[in-house]
Amino acid sequence: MSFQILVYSITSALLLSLVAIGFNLIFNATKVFHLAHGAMYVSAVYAMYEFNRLFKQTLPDWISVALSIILSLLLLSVLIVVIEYLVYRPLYRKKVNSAISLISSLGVYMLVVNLLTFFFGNESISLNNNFKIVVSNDYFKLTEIELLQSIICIVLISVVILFSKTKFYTHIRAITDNYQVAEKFGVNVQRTRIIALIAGTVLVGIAGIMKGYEIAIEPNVGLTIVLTASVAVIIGGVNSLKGTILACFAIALIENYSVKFLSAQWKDLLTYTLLIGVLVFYKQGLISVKQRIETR
Amino acid sequence: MSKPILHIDNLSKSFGGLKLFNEVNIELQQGTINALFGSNGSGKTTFFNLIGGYEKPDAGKIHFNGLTIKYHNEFEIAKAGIGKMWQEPSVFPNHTVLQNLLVSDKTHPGENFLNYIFRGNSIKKKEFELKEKAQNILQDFKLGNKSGQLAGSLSLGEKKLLCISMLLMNDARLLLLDEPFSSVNPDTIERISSALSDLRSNGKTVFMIEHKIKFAEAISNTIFKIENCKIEKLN
Amino acid sequence: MSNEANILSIKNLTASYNGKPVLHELNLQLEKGEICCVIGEEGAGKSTLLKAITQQIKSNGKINYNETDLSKVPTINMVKQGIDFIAQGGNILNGFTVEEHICLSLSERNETEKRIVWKEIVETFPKMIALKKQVAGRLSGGERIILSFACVLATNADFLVLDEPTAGLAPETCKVIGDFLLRMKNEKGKTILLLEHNYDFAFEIADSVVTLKDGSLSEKYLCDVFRQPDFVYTKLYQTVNS
Amino acid sequence: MNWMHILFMCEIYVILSLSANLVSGYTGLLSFANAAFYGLGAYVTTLVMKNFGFNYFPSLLIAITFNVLISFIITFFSSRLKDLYFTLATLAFQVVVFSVLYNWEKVTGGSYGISEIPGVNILGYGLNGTKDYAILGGFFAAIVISFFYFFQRTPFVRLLECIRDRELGAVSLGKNISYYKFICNSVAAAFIAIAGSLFAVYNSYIDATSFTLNESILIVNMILIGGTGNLIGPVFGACFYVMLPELTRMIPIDSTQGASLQMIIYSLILILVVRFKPNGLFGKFKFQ
Repeated sequence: MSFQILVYSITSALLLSLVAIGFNLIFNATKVFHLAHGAMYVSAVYAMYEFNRLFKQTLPDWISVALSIILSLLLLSVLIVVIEYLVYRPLYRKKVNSAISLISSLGVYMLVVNLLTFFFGNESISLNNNFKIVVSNDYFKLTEIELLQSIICIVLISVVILFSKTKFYTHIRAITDNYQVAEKFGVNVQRTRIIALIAGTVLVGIAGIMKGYEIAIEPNVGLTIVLTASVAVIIGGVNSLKGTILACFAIALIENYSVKFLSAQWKDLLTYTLLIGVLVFYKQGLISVKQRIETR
Repeated sequence: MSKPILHIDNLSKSFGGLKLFNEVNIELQQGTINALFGSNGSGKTTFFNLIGGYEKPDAGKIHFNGLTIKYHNEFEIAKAGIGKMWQEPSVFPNHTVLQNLLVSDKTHPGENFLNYIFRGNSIKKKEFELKEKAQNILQDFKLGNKSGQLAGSLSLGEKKLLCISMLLMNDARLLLLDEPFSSVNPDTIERISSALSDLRSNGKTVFMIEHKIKFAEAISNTIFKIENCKIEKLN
Repeated sequence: MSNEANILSIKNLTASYNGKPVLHELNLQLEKGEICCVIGEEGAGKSTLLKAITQQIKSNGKINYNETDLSKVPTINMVKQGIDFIAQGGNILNGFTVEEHICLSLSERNETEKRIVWKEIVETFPKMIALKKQVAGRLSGGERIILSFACVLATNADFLVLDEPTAGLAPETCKVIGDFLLRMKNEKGKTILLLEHNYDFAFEIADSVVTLKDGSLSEKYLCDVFRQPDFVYTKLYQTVNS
Repeated sequence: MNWMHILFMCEIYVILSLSANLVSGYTGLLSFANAAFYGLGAYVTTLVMKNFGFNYFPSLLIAITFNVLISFIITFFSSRLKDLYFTLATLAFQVVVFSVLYNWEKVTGGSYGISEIPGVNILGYGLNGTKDYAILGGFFAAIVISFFYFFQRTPFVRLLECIRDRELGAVSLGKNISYYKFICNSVAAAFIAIAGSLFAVYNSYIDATSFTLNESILIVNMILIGGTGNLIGPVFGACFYVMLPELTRMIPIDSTQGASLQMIIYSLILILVVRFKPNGLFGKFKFQ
């Protein structure tokens, strides 16, 4: 039985690392604690559901699915660019302290989620999850969607790891450090922010859609997902993608094994206590470089 | 030979792999002005952070008139009498010069909350006393005319003067000044050095980091130099 | 000084910094290969002038460099335009190592140029090689300024704007920077605008001096006049820094 | 429109927003844990009244001391964490307290909550009806408002503001920073306990869903729109937000959509206030 939990933890860890990498990119590029990331996760599922319902009658099955995925991700990218121009950029110009950017992001999260519940009601929605079991032996069972998820995640994560060697990622690191000095070194801050935001949102959109195929998604599950991802980012060290991915595996294992002992309703309590513990006792993860005392 | 106010015995500290100090032994006499010179990156600011308790030494002890400096909370060391002025003087920008001084006093009525409820009128008397003391200090530092002005709007030189007067109000016995004369125009340098000599005359000890050697030499009793991880006394 | 047209000309520049008007109707002309020093105490508007030239803040008035109007050039393409600058305290990315800083400045250059520049940096700033792997956040004030100069050497811009490069530096480091600037001017014919309030350093290397007081510039004095026999030197010295 | 109910709710939220203002306006740290203390105040008073049979006032005292003890956690957060991570830690603390109240069936009645909470009786006269409770609420609100009115006059506030602006400067003058933060957090937690207990006895039924993260966001909205660092801001913010749901009830939509509509309006106002008027309509202190 415990081997099944191990397999399940790995698949959920892969999914979580998609969300966490997206969050890491956005947090580094824009210094905004992007809680609206969770709203993107949920609205990807709603967009996918609506587009699929639209195209299902006219187009053959797999074309409509492919088309809906592309359109949903496009819609999300447009949404995040609108958020950047209306909310994040003015705050960036006014050099606002990071608690204020956290509240605005929380405001955006609340706005998007409540718009969804206003129009689509509060029940959770799922994208037809009647998938047959592909791999089943006495150790563990793996349904088709979980296998598909893992493959896509592994592909995406390796793409991101390669990406972190490129010039573009050093630009993000430069902006994190000091965007005025980055500008002097010729880093186009506005463009890098937009690209990081879109890349992060696409990653979280894909994660949302894949999870939507597996289980029903509740409209306000997004906040817990993004805060769990932020725990991974903080533990893994704010400026290391590999650290974030490793932290995702650790969190997934801890959560899934502990749910086995205490009942599922305490899962939230565990995640948030983990977040508090990490914030308070794991100071090193927050300040990436030990700055000199006066700049404290 | 008045007893040493600050006694540092074989202090050593390395910073990110770079050896800054090993076995440094110096003593500062009460009521003197001392200057510390050293090339860049020789860890002068780190040295002051060690004395102020903001950084932990790797080895060695620092004694400040009998009290060994412990490293768990910085405010206790400041309370014991070591005042520190940062390179960027830390005045309270949104409060007037007078309020800055009132807040710096050790017996500021805000100290403990409960005596508001029980001894309300003693607060008013105390407040009046402090205003008195603050006005005198401002006169000495020739900042009297600016007492109503917001500290944030002062020039850098005046901020440094205000910071020193706040330390005086705080009855600090040893003043650690990080580059009091740097990027400040000549007449303010004149005002700062006369303020420092007044401090010396009423028994305070000043320990400053400075690059403008000719100004520092003019008023200091002893000069120290950092040379390959050792601090020697020059005169 | 060559009599070519002015490489940089600033006409009635007015600029304000976080709300307060700082610069009023500034006019300044620089010839190619000239080290001009703007002397003014802190708060006179030196940093604002740097930020106005490099378009980090909006300003009205005309700033032309090599006949191109700088207001059309965003800060990020300043290096392509041939302009490089060092803000007060040096431009440092705390999380980057010394080596990464120099690679960032060399990003526009091809392989051969990179090797040449590295060799040059090793000669002029040997200390940087010892600190190659050190994270910039842990460097001291002086080392940061030297690293910024190494980056300036790497970008090989023709026009440099330096804001108080010697603030808080020990005398021997100032000497290193002084020689470096003179070498830049003589060997590579670079134009340097030096914003300083440290007179002794400025007078040693500057060709011309201008004083900036409460946001307006005085006449431009040619330094050779100061280097005449003593009595002229001392008299003018007082008037300039009154 | 039941005016007495609205008045009572205004009193509750004035107490809540003034206490939140004490934590955020004077220490500069934005906390999302106010609804958690509100819930703890309500639950502790109810449990003490029902299980030990105490009268309202002794159980209120127990609730206050319990909240003050719990506020040590927030002080611990504020001494170790700076702006963003402090806010995040209080947000997590809020969700932890909510899930304890919501899931701990044995003690808090879980998702069904606790009903038949005994009323308040003063010297034998049992309070009933919203009018009596509005008077009791008014009495407590008056105490809290007058406390803050005099609090602003003391030199203590000047020291708090200095610490808020330049913490490092205050440390180098020998001020014990965590002592002052403890004072703010514990006084705020005590007042919030009063609001919680009032809500419990007034409603005579409480469950965890009225102390969720949305409640905390609502309280933060109040001090943001009203402005922090003074008295009028939070009071205005509280009354504004109590009136708002009454307007949404006018629009003919069913109740679940009504709840989402309220949250949409709150989040829109939050985003606009933070962007255009960061120090709120009346506030002095800007979260810059």
